[in-house]
Amino acid sequence: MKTLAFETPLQELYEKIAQLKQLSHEGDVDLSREIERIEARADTLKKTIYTDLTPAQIVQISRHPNRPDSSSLFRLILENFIELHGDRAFRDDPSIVAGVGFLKKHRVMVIGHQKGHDTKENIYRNFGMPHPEGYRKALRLMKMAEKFSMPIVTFIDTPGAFPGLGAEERGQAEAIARNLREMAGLTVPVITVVIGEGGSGGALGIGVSNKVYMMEYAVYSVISPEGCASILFHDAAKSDITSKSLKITAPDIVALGVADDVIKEPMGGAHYDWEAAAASIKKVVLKDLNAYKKITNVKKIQEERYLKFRKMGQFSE
Amino acid sequence: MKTLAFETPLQELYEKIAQLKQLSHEGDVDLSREIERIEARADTLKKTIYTDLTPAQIVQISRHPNRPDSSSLFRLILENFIELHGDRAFRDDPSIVAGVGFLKKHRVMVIGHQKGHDTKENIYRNFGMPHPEGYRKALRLMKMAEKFSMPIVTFIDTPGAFPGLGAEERGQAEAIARNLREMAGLTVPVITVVIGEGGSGGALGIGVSNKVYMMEYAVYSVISPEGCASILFHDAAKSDITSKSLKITAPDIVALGVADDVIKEPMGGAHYDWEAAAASIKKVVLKDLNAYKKITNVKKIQEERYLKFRKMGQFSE
Amino acid sequence: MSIVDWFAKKEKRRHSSKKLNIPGDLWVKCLGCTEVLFLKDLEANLKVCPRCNYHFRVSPEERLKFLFDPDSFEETNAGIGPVDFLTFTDTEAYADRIKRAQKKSGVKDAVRTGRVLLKGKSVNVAIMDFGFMGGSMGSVVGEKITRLIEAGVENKHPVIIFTASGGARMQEGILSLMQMAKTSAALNRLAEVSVPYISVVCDPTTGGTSASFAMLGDVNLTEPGTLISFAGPRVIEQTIRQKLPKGFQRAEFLLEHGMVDRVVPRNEMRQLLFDVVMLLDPHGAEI
Amino acid sequence: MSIVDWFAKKEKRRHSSKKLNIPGDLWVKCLGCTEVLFLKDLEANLKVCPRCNYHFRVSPEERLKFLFDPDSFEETNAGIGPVDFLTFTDTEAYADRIKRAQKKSGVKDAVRTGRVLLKGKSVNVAIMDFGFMGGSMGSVVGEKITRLIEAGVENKHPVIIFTASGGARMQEGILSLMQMAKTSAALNRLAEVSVPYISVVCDPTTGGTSASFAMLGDVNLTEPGTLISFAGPRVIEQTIRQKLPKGFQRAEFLLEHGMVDRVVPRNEMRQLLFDVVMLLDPHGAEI
Ligand SMILES: [Zn+2]
Ligand SMILES: [Zn+2]
Repeated sequence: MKTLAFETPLQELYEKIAQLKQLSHEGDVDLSREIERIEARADTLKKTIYTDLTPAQIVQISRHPNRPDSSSLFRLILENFIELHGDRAFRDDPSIVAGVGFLKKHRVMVIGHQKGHDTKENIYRNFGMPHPEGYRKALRLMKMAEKFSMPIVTFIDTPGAFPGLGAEERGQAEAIARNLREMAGLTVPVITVVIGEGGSGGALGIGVSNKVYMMEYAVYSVISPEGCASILFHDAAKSDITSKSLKITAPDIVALGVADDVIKEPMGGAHYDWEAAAASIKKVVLKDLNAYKKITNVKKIQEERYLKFRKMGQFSE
Repeated sequence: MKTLAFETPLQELYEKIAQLKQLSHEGDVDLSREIERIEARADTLKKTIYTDLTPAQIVQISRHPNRPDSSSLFRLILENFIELHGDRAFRDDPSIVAGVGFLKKHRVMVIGHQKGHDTKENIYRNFGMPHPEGYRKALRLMKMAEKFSMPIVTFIDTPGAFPGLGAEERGQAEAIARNLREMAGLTVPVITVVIGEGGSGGALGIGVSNKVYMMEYAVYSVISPEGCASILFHDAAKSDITSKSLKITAPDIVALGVADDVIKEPMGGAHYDWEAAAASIKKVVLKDLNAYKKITNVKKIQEERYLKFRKMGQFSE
Repeated sequence: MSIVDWFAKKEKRRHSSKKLNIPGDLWVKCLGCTEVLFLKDLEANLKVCPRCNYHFRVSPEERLKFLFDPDSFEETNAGIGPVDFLTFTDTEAYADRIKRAQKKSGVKDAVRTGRVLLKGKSVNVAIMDFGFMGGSMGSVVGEKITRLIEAGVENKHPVIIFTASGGARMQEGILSLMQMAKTSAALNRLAEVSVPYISVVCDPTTGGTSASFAMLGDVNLTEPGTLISFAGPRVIEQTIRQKLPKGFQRAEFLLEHGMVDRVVPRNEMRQLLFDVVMLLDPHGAEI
Repeated sequence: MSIVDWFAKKEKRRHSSKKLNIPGDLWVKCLGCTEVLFLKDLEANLKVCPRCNYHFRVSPEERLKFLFDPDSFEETNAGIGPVDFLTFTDTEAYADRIKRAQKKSGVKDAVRTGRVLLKGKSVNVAIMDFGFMGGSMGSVVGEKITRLIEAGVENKHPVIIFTASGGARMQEGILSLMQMAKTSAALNRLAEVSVPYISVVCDPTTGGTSASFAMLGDVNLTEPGTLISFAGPRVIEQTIRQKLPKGFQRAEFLLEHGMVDRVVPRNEMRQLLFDVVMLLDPHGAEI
């Protein structure tokens, strides 16, 4: 497992514990008290590290290669998950996964950005950066969900929409724009969880939703801290400054009225315990699904979503 | 002007007339009686030739390189014609032209296959054979017409949808199929004129309409006579047989219940007089537009179209 | 449309599981790997080669047996038959072709339709028969498919169509083309009442069938290796004057190009169809 | 979104018609062909180079003058101004940037909105101002555009928006991103009541503005040579590590790729806008 810089001291303790355990196993000696002691120290250290993270550190966690990905979370949260493919026009984009499944008794459509956990996977998934056809697949399936009265759950986890020749040729801007407009009009509820990296328009392209949740260590930003720093300071390395000033952490996003709530992660982050992270998400989403089940007037669902975004923005008048 | 084989005797007379005219002009002699005599002969011959055409000859006329094309007809029929472009996803397909204009006082959306009149134009227009993006442009604009309560007029003139790699990759079958389904549901009236070659699914892709008209020398067929002959006789040259047996001429198509009526062409065919052909089309379409203007219940328009195609087919039970 | 029928005919000969003349029992040679297989074993494996996973073409009866609840099929409109209304003749009269095909197959045309149970759930099903004149779509196929879809509009049960077709039946001229519009229009009505439509695109599906109901599923499924195209490979090779890349127009190619949702091995089809139908159907009871 | 702002800034400097220091009268050098042009002539020609057809960028005031009926503009929501709610500071505080831009331009933010007459027909119009902080979209732009669209929902007059923007205004953080959703949602409401929306995409339009209302016109128009992109050219060059093909992301490129309906020379824009609006508007009177 990849270790982030600020996790190193903790990782060292874990390695020590592993060594002692091996020793006590092989040498048939009782080191249990020593192990317990170090485990307690590790717990304390973990708490210390993870209760006072800088925004720049949170950005790192949000991008951790071992964070649970959309597809894995779908499988943990749903029964009978069936992935559906294709935009019916050009290509199936592997950087967005989608499908149907049962969340408890609810029939739901799920859609999420898909990153990989290693280089090979990441190349296949294009590092979670969709092309236009990814957004078009998402829209096709959202419309299908609407047709069959299925609530939609989306997971955001992308550095952004892909900036490349083919993507521009095939209308990256158009694809995202259309999703924004069409999502606004959906007659079924849409629930979004930013599970990792919420990067710009490429994130929002599946995020015009009735409910938006931030995972505890997820971020959501108009521009990557590095991109922002390279524009404003002509120095991408100054991203520690911009990651702070852009106000991109979960509490900030809630405070700004963009997200409804924060979903707690397992101590240290979702990458320490996928099942626990999935369970937390499932609980929150299920509660909403139960609540929306009672709303039979689709106008109310549309209206709620419209007003949510209508209010966003701060200005003087 | 290209001359079809069976037109040759007529063309010879026309050339003779031209020569005599030049002669009488240059030599200052009066050949007017001789000219009149030959002109009368030409008229008689023209009538003889064009009143007893074989289906194979009609196929040739329907494909005549000088037949009026969709775009030119739009300009002749409409005021303020504005061409609109693009499928908003991949490419603007020049083999389908579309736009808006006034037909008298009616705001209409017009869409048609577009052939060229010479090699260069034909290459640009892909000989009137659309790719999927052509059908998708058409659908986009039909939906726009529906949104703004504009009747739709389509002109069919294609050997068929293009059979190529890119077309297959981007879902030629899907694009046509979707148009068939979506056209069936349009809440605005659709009026179609087969102005030349009505080739197979590529023609039907813009032809699921309330009214279908055949130009006098247009054809409409499930397969080209040559294609059919090469399958059934392993000899494309036997297309004189299949052009007969497939029943593809205007009267046949009306008799089979697929077209509502035949629009007369100027003597010899539309290629002799574009303005006259356009005027005939305009008259027929205008009559329908006036009639549909009175129908405010869109269900009736949908129902009429559905039943029109629902009835097609002959079987025993 | 077009020349695909001709191609399809060739294909048909190539693909039909040729019985080997080995005394005592029936053996067949796999068309994927040339392995000689005991017919009973092959059938027990849903006509999928256990060695190379080659999916043999199967008849409507076999599909019913493989995928749906035993004896639950209630056929509808079996009495609709083709008519040679153009008195179309080429090397053989259409009327004679019809008779020959009917005699050989025991059915009246290239599709069977009806109600059937899928793991206890009632669905409307149509299964095309490539063995009957290359699965070509004339008035009968169009009418039966349309009636099935209209039944779905009425009874609100999901519609599942298994396609297998070389395209339109040119012996019925322009009216064969119009079956594309008729069936697609019916699907528009089905969509309006939110009844799920699953298209299972089977080998081969080309021309007018692919350019109408085959591609219009809310969910499009297909089997491994299935040929799916608008224009047939031969026509395209003539157009581009070079050989087509391997795998072009096959199921996996269409998945990559976003045209189908899944390529489903035959032994997973029953469960997957059931799951999809249960998940999409807003009219069905909850599990 | 992203680095386009930075790029846009550079572009801006390059594109602004630099006044030459020739005594007596004002001359400008064409950015298309380097011809030196007499400013008054250029303005009389709608700021299009008579020699090479280069379309100079123009201010909202100039557009109003060039395209709409004289003195018919009734501005709305001119009093809405930006707030530095994140107390965002980089090399300069956002609050100071705002002040400086306002002082220079005399307006409060990067868009002007209102009702105007187009050859006698009443329309709702918004014109973005690239000169104001690169036309970046923050809360003010988003709010004013949204209110304009909502006005269209109410008064049923067509909506025309001239975009010119480097993208979202990052100094307003996530709320600048959300303006994309807000404006697009408003367009969804406009579509529901069948009021035509014409997007006129002006040079340059990139990032969050192109990925929201700029691309959502029932009809998308643009001027020759206009840069239209999601990701800016520089970002893409960094991604692909090679120079971009000539004309990439320009108006004519987008036309070819099906993204805009027409590339319209500035001197034809007034008539074309009028025709389009008259043709599409189901709420307007017949001619
Ligand atoms: Zn095998
Ligand atoms: Zn110039």
